[in-house]
Amino acid sequence: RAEELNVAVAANFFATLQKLAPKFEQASGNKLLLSSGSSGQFYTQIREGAPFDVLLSADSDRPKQLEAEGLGLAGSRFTYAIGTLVLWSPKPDVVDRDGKVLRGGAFHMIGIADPRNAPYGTAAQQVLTALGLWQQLNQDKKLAVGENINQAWQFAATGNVDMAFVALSQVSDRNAISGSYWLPPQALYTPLQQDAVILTRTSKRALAETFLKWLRADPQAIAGIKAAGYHIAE
Amino acid sequence: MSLALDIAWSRADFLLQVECEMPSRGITALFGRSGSGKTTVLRCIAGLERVARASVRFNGEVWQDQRRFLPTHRRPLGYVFQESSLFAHLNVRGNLEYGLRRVPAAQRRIGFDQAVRYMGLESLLKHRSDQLSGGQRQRVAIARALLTSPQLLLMDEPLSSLDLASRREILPHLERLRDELSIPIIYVSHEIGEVMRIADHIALLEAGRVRAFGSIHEMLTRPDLPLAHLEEAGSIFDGVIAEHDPRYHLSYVDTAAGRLAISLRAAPVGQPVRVRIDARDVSLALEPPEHTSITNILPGRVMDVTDDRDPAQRLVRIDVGGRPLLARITQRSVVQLAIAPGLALYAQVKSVALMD
Amino acid sequence: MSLALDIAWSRADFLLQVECEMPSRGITALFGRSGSGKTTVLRCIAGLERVARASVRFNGEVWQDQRRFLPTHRRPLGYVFQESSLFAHLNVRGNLEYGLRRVPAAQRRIGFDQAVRYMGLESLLKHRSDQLSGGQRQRVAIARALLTSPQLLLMDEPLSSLDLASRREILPHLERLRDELSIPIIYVSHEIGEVMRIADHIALLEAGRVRAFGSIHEMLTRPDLPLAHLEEAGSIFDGVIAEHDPRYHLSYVDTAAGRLAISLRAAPVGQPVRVRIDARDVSLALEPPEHTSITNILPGRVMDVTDDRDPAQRLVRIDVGGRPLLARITQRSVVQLAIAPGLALYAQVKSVALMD
Amino acid sequence: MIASFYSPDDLVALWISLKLAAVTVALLLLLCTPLAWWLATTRSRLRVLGEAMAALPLVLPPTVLGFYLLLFLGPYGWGGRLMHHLGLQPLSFSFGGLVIGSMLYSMPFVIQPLQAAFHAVGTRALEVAATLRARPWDRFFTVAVPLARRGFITGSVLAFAHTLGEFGVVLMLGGNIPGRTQTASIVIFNHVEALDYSGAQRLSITLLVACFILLLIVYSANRSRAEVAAVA
Amino acid sequence: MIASFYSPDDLVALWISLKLAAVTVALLLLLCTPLAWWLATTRSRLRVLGEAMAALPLVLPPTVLGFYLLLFLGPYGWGGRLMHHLGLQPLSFSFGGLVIGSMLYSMPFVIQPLQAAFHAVGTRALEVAATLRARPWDRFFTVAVPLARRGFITGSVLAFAHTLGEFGVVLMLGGNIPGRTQTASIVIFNHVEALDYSGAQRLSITLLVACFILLLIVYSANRSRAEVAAVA
Ligand SMILES: Nc1ncnc2c1ncn2[C@@H]1O[C@H](COP(=O)(O)OP(=O)(O)OP(=O)(O)O)[C@@H](O)[C@H]1O
Ligand SMILES: Nc1ncnc2c1ncn2[C@@H]1O[C@H](COP(=O)(O)OP(=O)(O)OP(=O)(O)O)[C@@H](O)[C@H]1O
Ligand SMILES: [Mg+2]
Ligand SMILES: [Mg+2]
Repeated sequence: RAEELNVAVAANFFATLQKLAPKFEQASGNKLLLSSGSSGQFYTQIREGAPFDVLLSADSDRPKQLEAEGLGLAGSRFTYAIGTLVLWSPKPDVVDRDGKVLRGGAFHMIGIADPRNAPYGTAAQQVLTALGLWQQLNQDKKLAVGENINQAWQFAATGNVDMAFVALSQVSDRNAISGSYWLPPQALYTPLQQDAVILTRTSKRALAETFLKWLRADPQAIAGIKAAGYHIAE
Repeated sequence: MSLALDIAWSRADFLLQVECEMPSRGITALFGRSGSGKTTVLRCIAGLERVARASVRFNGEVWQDQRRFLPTHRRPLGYVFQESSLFAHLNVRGNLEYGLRRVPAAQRRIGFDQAVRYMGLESLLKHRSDQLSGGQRQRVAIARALLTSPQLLLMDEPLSSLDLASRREILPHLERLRDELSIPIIYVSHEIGEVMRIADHIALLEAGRVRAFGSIHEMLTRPDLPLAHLEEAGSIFDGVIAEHDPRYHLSYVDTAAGRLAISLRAAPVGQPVRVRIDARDVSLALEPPEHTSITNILPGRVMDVTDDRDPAQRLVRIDVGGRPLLARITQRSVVQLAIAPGLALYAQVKSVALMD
Repeated sequence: MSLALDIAWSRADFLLQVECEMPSRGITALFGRSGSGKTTVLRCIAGLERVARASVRFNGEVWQDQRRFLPTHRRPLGYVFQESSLFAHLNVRGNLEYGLRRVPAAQRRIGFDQAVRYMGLESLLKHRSDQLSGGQRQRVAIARALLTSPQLLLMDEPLSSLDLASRREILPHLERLRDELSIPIIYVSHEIGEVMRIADHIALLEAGRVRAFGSIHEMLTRPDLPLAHLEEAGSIFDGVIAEHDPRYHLSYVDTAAGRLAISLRAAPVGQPVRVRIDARDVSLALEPPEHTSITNILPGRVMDVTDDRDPAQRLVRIDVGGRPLLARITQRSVVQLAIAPGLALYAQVKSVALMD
Repeated sequence: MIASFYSPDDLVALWISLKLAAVTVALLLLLCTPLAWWLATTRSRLRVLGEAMAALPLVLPPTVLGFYLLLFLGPYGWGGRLMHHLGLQPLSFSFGGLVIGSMLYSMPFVIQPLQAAFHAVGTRALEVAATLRARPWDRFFTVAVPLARRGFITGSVLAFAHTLGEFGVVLMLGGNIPGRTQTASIVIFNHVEALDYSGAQRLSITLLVACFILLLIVYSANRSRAEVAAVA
Repeated sequence: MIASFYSPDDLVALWISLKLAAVTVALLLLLCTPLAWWLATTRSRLRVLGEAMAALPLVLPPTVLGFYLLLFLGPYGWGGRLMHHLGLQPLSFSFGGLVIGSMLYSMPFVIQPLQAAFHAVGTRALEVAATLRARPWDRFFTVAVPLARRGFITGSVLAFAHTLGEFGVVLMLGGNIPGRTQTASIVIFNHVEALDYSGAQRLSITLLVACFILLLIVYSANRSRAEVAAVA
């Protein structure tokens, strides 16, 4: 008899997992119910008894915290994907390969995700701080802040900002990137580890474990994650 | 059997103080000037104003006193409002049926078709209320109130927006309600003619107080009240039909004052009736007049002569067969004919009106 | 100088067809039964109904015809509605000032205080409209219309919610408007007494058509119209004040019919006045009556005798000095006195009312 | 054809949205009618307080409102513990919870038009009904309600549309669970988040057109009857 | 004291929220009054269409509405290109853009109560005004508007509160720029997302209390005058 697994998935990974889900469902004969949302929202909801079995977070802090509070199953946590930050514009020749455009100041606005809630926003802030630009850009009100990385992308895609710090996964289509972009050095920001954890209250622990094992080890899954623009932890 | 009111209420700069026991049969007219409190009294009777210091008893039943308050919908009354009051979301039929449906069939004493006929609404049943003329609206409101078969009917100037002909058609039906169904009616009106025609009692309201209350006979001829000084003042006589004269289309009524001729009536000889004689229709002569078109000539004796509001006129009360007859004549005639209490003379009555 | 109407309009099951030229001076009464279309005519004159096939001309100015339509607010008229129509968001003073403020000061011909005094509203200025009695509301509405100093006043049963005393107070003011400010008034009323008192012309409306239109003299005595058959039917005479008799509080008026006594009036000798004689106040005698309280006795000759609505009564038209006088007497008297055209006799007039 | 145009998730979500909006409006009418009536007719000084309170649910951002509701209805909140005592499941993450959240969020849009409409009915029509023997309930339903019809329509339309478009409260309180608490507005949001703009557009237009037709029907039905005053 | 209780960001955001709500309500009243009047008085068949359209902005989730607005106002959208032709700055991420978004989102809450109120005024009062020489505009402002007062209050209150709590459109269209487009509702949302519950609570309660007091004032002022029918 087919079972249903409730998976809470961070919004930035939702589209990727949607593509992978049929493959898992075919392989296991079970169904995945995907709920997308922000990590903060999921954390709150899980504390309030949300009926999720598995959380695929956009960061590593929330899963750790859940594990510490006994809401996440001890030992089930692992990094399923590592994100890459990219400064991107849908137009060619806006962003140079070294990110000098940031210093030039010849732009109207930059889009980022909210550093307080979104890991990619935090990373963008770290990059800009390292470049010594954070304060100035803030003062000049040149930062358009989206709720999450998707909104930052939308700001840029609709042309309302000149460029935006987004996730590589959003702009790469089979490793090709349209428009112009800059990949900030990994050293400028803490790695964007996205962790998964099984939730203690699940009644489908076996299925949850099967799913996470599949996500971690199945070649199809790994290929799909990579194709979406993520790294995999070695 | 009475409607006993005891109301003390002050609202803004208007003070209502009514203590009065009205008979719960026949038609009692509430008569008074604009702003004297007529509508307010009706609203208190109906329980539409929550007045703390008021008591209302109807036929021994307490509708309201210090401790009790029977809500409006449990008082078996009908109310015709002064302003138009049709439900805008219902057509004429819907308005009429609204009250009818809420009265148990066993208690209904007047039928739908009957009320529609009384008020001449046959062709209007499907009209919306904003498609009616002012008078038509008022007729619907009266029919609607009748259809609740009330034990007491409160009518606030129900006919003031109607032409004389419509009035003439409706008044007999109201009188029939009073007589056949013996529904008592409290009737607000500022038209003394209407009041004289149908009222049995009059409550005279002045600035929130009952200045006087009594039977219509008494009230109309009391020289201390304004009623006797109205242009339409007059007196009322009770009698019986004595004889019919189909040749001249006349009927004769025997009263304490003598035999009076009225327009021919289809009423059996012996039936008690009431006639009205307007003070302005009475002229006086010292000798029995001859060769005059005046039909009714009553010998009598002067009781008193009082001033009228118009200084050119005098009100003369004449004892005709023991009943007061009011005559309004000029001061000059009083002087020329030397009219004084005790003088024997002839009252010539130009016209006598039968009251139903 | 006239108000020319030509309206053809069918609405639901009511058809209005009015073609009529009313003089734009004096008071024209629109008289007719409930539902005959009186309110609708007024609304068309005021431009409140957009009727395609209508033309309205006032004093030569086109208010409305096939091509033009002057909107209501640009027609210099005042309108007193049949139902109460006070603005609920303004108190009495605010209501009165609403129209006043919109009339340029140079065009104002009646002042705030004057209108308030005419209508007896001094103590009510701060009241909200739901704190007024029905009659008080109507008085405010009249004052409000007057304060726009209209060139034409449309009044839809303005006094029907008022008691006689209030009416008596207001009517002279309306007459003054007509005379001193020469504001023509179209006056809807179903009360013939009111109409006789103030109207100069009558338009008789029946089921949406003008059955007859003419001066009040003519209309009242035409035996083919229902007006002569009303209980209040009568005739009207023009004359001048001839003499005053302060002793008896009488004034004498010389008319074509002879000298008539009326109540004393504070009017100079020689002033033209109009008096009304009700048909029911006239009795007939073959010999000059003596020793009677009747003051006015007019010799005359019978013109014609017609049936009245009441079969017991006859309407006798008598030529007194070349003018028709209407007398209503019983059929029996007609027979007993052998009254027939050509007979010389004496009309005894019980009372004569001055109509100023 | 439908199946090829919409994904099964879309269809389920549309159904949940419609059900949610319908249930919410129905319950709100039940709940708000007496409240609005009280507000419109009382002379108590509490009225002003009540009127002010009735608008407050709007002031908080929907997600925040959802958050507080989640705390309240969750297993540690009063509401959740009450449900537990009654032997029932907590309402968070269930359709019932969505209904509660949507009701709270759309309540002002029902109360205010109803109150205004009841106020406009005035007292005269009800007095007339009382003299025609109608008991308080009777006259409420046969006079006040029909005369306040426009208020009911306005309130229902606003609440229905607002619940369809509602998103913050539903997301927070319902947890976006497909087939249970995932409404069409969340699916649209998901499509946008997943950069699937054609999917978002498809569903948006569906919602808009469906709603538009519904409103056309409601307003056309209303158009036929037009009255002005309560008594005439 | 205030400075120690609220962060400077909080205070600025509160100020922006209030300003946004006030400007939105003011502009909406200007825009919706003629629209609502037309809807209430026309006999055109277009009326039903207009009524249905007026409720549609509610049906879309706010973030989605914000997204479409962003498309429209961006350099590739009509609105953006129009601004460019006029030599003006684009409206996205500006206070002006927020105002447009909030207006669109709250419009139904102003139109509907106004329409109902104008409808209730009826024709008689306006006819009376016309016979008292008032021109159409004059009678609109001196008769229709005062008699529709409750509709204005209801509409303003709903739109004001709804704009204060609005979050999706504002976030999307405004870009959350402190001191320019960061409203109190976004700050509260951020606090909740960042699990800073005490911060969220502090600001929520501030908003609620401020709004409550404001509403109390509005309704108390309204309470003193109570009328029922347009003409009496
Ligand atoms: N709601 C109110 N608040 C204060 N005073 C009021 C209110 N309603 C009526 N009044 C006053 O009470 C008095 C009596 O009013 P009421 O309506 O009973 O008079 P009425 O005799 O019916 O007059 P009418 O013949 O003009 O209808 C009036 O002076 C009126 O101004
Ligand atoms: N809106 C309407 N639609 C259809 N018919 C109407 C409408 N308004 C009035 N009528 C009809 O038109 C006729 C004339 O109405 P109108 O109001 O002019 O009468 P009226 O002479 O003023 O009567 P009243 O003395 O009763 O006020 C009536 O038969 C009425 O039923
Ligand atoms: Mg009254
Ligand atoms: Mg009329």
